[in-house]
Amino acid sequence: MSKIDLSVSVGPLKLRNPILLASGTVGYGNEIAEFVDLNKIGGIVTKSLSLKPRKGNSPQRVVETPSGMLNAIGLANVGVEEFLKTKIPFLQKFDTAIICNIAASSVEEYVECTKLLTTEKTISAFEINVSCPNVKEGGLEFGNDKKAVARITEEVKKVSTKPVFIKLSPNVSRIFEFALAAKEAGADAVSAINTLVGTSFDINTRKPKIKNITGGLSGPAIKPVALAKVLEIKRNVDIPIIGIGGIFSWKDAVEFMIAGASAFQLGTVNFVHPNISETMINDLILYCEKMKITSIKNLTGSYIL
Amino acid sequence: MSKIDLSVSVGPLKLRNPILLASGTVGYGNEIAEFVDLNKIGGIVTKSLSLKPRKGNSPQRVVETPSGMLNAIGLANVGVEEFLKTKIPFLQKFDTAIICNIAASSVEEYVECTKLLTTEKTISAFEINVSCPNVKEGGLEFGNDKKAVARITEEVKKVSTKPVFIKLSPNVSRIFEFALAAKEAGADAVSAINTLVGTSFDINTRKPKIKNITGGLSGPAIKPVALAKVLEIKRNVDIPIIGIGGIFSWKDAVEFMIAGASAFQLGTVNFVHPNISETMINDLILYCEKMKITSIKNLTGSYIL
Amino acid sequence: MFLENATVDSVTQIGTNVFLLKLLSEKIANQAKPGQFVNIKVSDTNFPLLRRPFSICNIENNFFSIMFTTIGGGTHILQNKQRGEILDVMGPLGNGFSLNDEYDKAIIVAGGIGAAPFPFLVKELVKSRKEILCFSGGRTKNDCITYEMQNVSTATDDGSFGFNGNVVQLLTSKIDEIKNANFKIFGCGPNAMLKALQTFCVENNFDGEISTESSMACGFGICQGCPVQSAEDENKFLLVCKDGPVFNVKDVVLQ
Amino acid sequence: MFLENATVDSVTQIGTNVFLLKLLSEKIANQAKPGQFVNIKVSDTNFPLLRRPFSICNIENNFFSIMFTTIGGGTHILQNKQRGEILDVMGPLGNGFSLNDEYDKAIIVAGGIGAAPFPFLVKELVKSRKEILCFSGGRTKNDCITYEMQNVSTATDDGSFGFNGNVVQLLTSKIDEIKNANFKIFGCGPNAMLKALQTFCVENNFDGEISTESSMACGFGICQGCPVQSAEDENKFLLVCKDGPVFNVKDVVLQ
Ligand SMILES: Cc1cc2nc3c(=O)[nH]c(=O)nc-3n(C[C@H](O)[C@H](O)[C@H](O)COP(=O)(O)OP(=O)(O)OC[C@H]3O[C@@H](n4cnc5c(N)ncnc54)[C@H](O)[C@@H]3O)c2cc1C
Ligand SMILES: Cc1cc2nc3c(=O)[nH]c(=O)nc-3n(C[C@H](O)[C@H](O)[C@H](O)COP(=O)(O)OP(=O)(O)OC[C@H]3O[C@@H](n4cnc5c(N)ncnc54)[C@H](O)[C@@H]3O)c2cc1C
Ligand SMILES: Cc1cc2nc3c(=O)[nH]c(=O)nc-3n(C[C@H](O)[C@H](O)[C@H](O)COP(=O)(O)O)c2cc1C
Ligand SMILES: Cc1cc2nc3c(=O)[nH]c(=O)nc-3n(C[C@H](O)[C@H](O)[C@H](O)COP(=O)(O)O)c2cc1C
Ligand code: FES
Ligand code: FES
Repeated sequence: MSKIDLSVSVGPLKLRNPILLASGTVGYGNEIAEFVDLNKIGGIVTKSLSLKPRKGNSPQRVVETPSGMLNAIGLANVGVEEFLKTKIPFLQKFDTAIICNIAASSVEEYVECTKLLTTEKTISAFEINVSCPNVKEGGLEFGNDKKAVARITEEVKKVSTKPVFIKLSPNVSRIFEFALAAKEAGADAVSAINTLVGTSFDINTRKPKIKNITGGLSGPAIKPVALAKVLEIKRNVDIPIIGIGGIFSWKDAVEFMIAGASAFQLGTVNFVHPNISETMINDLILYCEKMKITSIKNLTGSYIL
Repeated sequence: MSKIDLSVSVGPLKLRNPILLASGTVGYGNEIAEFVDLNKIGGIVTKSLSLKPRKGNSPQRVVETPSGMLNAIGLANVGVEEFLKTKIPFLQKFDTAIICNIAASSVEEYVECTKLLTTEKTISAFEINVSCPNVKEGGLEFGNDKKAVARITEEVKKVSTKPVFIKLSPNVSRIFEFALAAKEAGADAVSAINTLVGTSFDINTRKPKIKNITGGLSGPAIKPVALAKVLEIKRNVDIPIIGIGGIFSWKDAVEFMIAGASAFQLGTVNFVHPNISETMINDLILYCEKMKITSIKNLTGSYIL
Repeated sequence: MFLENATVDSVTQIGTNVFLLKLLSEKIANQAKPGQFVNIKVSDTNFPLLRRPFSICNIENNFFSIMFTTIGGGTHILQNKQRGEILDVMGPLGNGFSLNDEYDKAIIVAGGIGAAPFPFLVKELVKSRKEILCFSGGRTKNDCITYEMQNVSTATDDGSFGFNGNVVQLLTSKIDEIKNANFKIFGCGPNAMLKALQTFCVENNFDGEISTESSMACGFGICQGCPVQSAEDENKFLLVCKDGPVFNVKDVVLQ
Repeated sequence: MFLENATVDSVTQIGTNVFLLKLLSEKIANQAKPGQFVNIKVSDTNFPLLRRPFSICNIENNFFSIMFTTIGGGTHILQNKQRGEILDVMGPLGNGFSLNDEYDKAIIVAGGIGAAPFPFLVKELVKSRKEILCFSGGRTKNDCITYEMQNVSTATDDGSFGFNGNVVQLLTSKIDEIKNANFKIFGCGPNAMLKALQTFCVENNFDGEISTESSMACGFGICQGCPVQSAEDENKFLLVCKDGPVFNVKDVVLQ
């Protein structure tokens, strides 16, 4: 039993440790649970839920790029009702934070989803996805409109009985302005970042490799951009940050905390190393010991510029 | 002697082939000329020039990232006067397009530089860098302000006797709006993209690896983003595009032309494979033959969505 | 489903651009069923970033093998693996072929490298005393793989080896001899071939299973990257990695 | 300056985490001067993306060698290179030490892997009949490299090998024996050591050259990524890759 305290809080939400699994990269937890003891990590963020089930985009949905990948899943999900009926019973079994990610195409839909979910005690917090690049209506557009982000935050906060995190789009000029808008509208934290818009072509067919034409870029390739966005928010807005983007090792995770993240999410890496969220716990402890940090909280925003 | 016509035009500027060397990645041509016969490629874009010489940022200026690198050179350059005196004589010797890249911190400075340079007949065109992420005053700020971009374009066009290309920042929500602003202000083409803002931390010192704190991300990592930006411009604005971002092989270059680029620039790859701009010529010919394309012009924007 | 550090036993070339990679993993070898696949991290760097999926070609004691053709960066690295190297392998994944339904005769139809899962299937079918008839096709003789199959008839587009035409045409031409037996068809190969085979089965109302392919990010159901249209519910995609890769010809709509 | 496909002759371990990589390249071997470096693409994938710079350790006929310690991904790959493999090498790069000025005695000061360029320098100095005195330091005995040097005195921070202290302190303690000779100092090692050596030279007004390091992107002057402050003009940076890596102690301001 180590003397290092790995517990952190993201606004009002207390976590066993800063390790979270990112939305859309672990479904609703059942498959990843075969590789990771969810009781050992900080928590899991569900695939984005919409009011009604979504079929998602036609294939091809994913393609590898240099040190990254593009995806255009199109928010395929079972919908709020089915989630409560068939996914919650599984998640209930774990003593870990269950963060419910919501993606909608209208303010009303965000509110509806929140109302239906907020009564479920298994859910620890909401992450509002205002930034999915792969759905025509809404999604990215919201993410590019400060007023819309403020409005969604405000309305969701009104009906939510749990902490509300706003997941920001990186595809903007000044992300801190969106973090500020979210904060002023009452958000408890922001998650940064979602994927960068990207594409790739088959030079023989001259068609985009992704059926949706563009997709979201994730993985190590985007880590420097994600770190810069987290740092930009940290230096300009006083709000807890959940760092996301290209984390493939405990070292990457530490960089995000140094840049200002209170917790972090693992995304694409789950596809390649599904057990890393659990194996990195010990590495974080060793790092803290080496750096003589007794509580990992103290890493957050500990950059020396 | 192949029957494939590799010549292209970027607005009024005719090029032997679409292969250009990107600003800041080949200095003023003398070093790279030891590896490449500049008379065989389309042309070369100079390091950004400012009115007065610039010392640039203190080290560390560069760091490698997954499939990419960050740089914060800080527009170190010899200044317009020295360029005309000591660099032009070398460039004069070549029968290739010399595109002069200008970076300034005020509209007046852009105009001043253009005036001084436009009388030099060795120069074929100007590329206006409104998007360098690594200089405090100006640079990126211009790149994020449509009106400023329009104004710079307009004023530079007034005094320029050569084609003017505007080099756009990718660190914006909708790059096509900037392309449109440039077009309406009289730009002959846009260059897309410059680097993405990024950073990286040393987890032992907790300091940014780049002295400037943030740097510009380049290399294969950003290729999907750059391609999406080029496609976005092509689909929304009727203006010639020079595609830039992560091109490391002739295949990458072809993707950019398919996405809408009339020509393309090689940047980071020159550091690793300094002769690739020349060696890819034959690969492009072979590709055209295979695809039964007699003139490479026809590739531009030939995507099938 | 395991995450294993599998030791490379051998890489053997068995055809022009056809390789067998034999790996040691007691867990995977003992749990594997014909038609399942493994997902391999071919290097410990970011290149390639994602795992690469390969059908389990056969098992032997605590070893399993994959059969592959080199088409890009990942397979190129695999081709050059040395004995003793350790590979990070996830598997066995997916559902596999149904071995025990009521049929006496198994008709195996392979297109090119689609032959990969069949050595294992053949071995199991022999155990359960099924009669086996194999059809293997390819563009040319070089693409036509018969490795560890039984009673194989071959088809090549250029007629360089066996029947002149594609493998489904070959099967069609032979069907009268088979028709009246109680049989089941197993197919694996390029999408175009699977579609032809599917049409052939559906039109004649033959029972059949096909092993499908899709680009994948995870291989075990968490990314939603590998959808295939469900035949019974147009509002539903099935996942190749989890609901498949083997589907009944009636269950999916191939593009 | 050439772009060469150099063939790996051998990788030899000559110390705890000290390796010699011997490569065949007639052009590079014949043009190289002591103090110059090569820039190596250690893999043909994007990992690592950039070349890795290494001092030329020595040359022999058409071969040249580098001496390196493994610290990260790139050097790890180099350490595992096999005889016969082809490496994409750019070089020789940079300026090198000045061999022919007016001095009888060469004082060579190496810190850790900073010993890398000196076997080649020693060989050339011997040819031009200079007297040679070497000082090599490291944290412990393991970090203290004397490979192919002459008249070596060693210093270790923990006193495990030779003088107990750093190599510049050792040099200082010996300086009276050297002072009255007509000598020149050549230094290479970690930045802290080079600064100490520089101060020592400047204060005593000794002539000296140091081989510096900087992070680099290109290695031949096109990226401006490797600046070092010029001593004579505060508005000027020099480039380690092009104006250096070897500088007169009076010419640069080390950070
Ligand atoms: C369930 C399943 C089983 C497979 N079994 C075999 C097998 O037994 N033998 C064999 O040779 N090949 C098999 N494949 C195809 C094999 O996965 C690809 O050939 C391989 O991934 C190519 O990787 P690469 O890096 O060499 O090629 P690249 O073209 O560089 O790969 C680029 C990307 O495209 C993906 N990709 C390329 N071709 C395919 C393909 N045909 N199907 C799915 N994704 C692809 C890769 O996974 C990678 O993500 C199977 C594919 C799937 C989905
Ligand atoms: C002119 C010059 C000569 C050199 N000569 C030698 C030599 O003879 N023997 C030797 O062992 N090392 C030498 N080095 C240092 C050597 O280049 C680095 O150790 C090597 O690049 C590390 O690469 P990596 O991928 O293993 O380490 P990583 O830490 O993974 O490299 C990450 C990045 O940091 C850069 N980097 C890391 N350490 C250094 C360093 N000390 N100097 C400059 N860049 C660095 C790398 O080039 C790479 O871009 C020299 C450096 C320079 C600039
Ligand atoms: C296949 C895939 C699906 C994703 N789906 C969602 C989603 O439904 N909702 C969401 O907010 N983010 C989604 N994301 C974004 C991730 O949560 C994360 O923000 C992004 O991938 C960057 O992190 P990474 O580089 O670690 O993957 C998805 C990412 C991937 C790769
Ligand atoms: C070291 C370095 C210096 C650069 N300097 C400039 C510059 O001075 N002016 C400019 O417009 N772009 C500059 N760029 C951006 C490149 O011209 C190019 O837009 C960018 O690197 C993306 O292309 P790439 O991925 O092929 O490198 C620089 C890039 C690098 C890597
Ligand atoms: S590949 Fe990820 S769900 Fe099938
Ligand atoms: S490393 Fe590029 S200029 Fe020195």
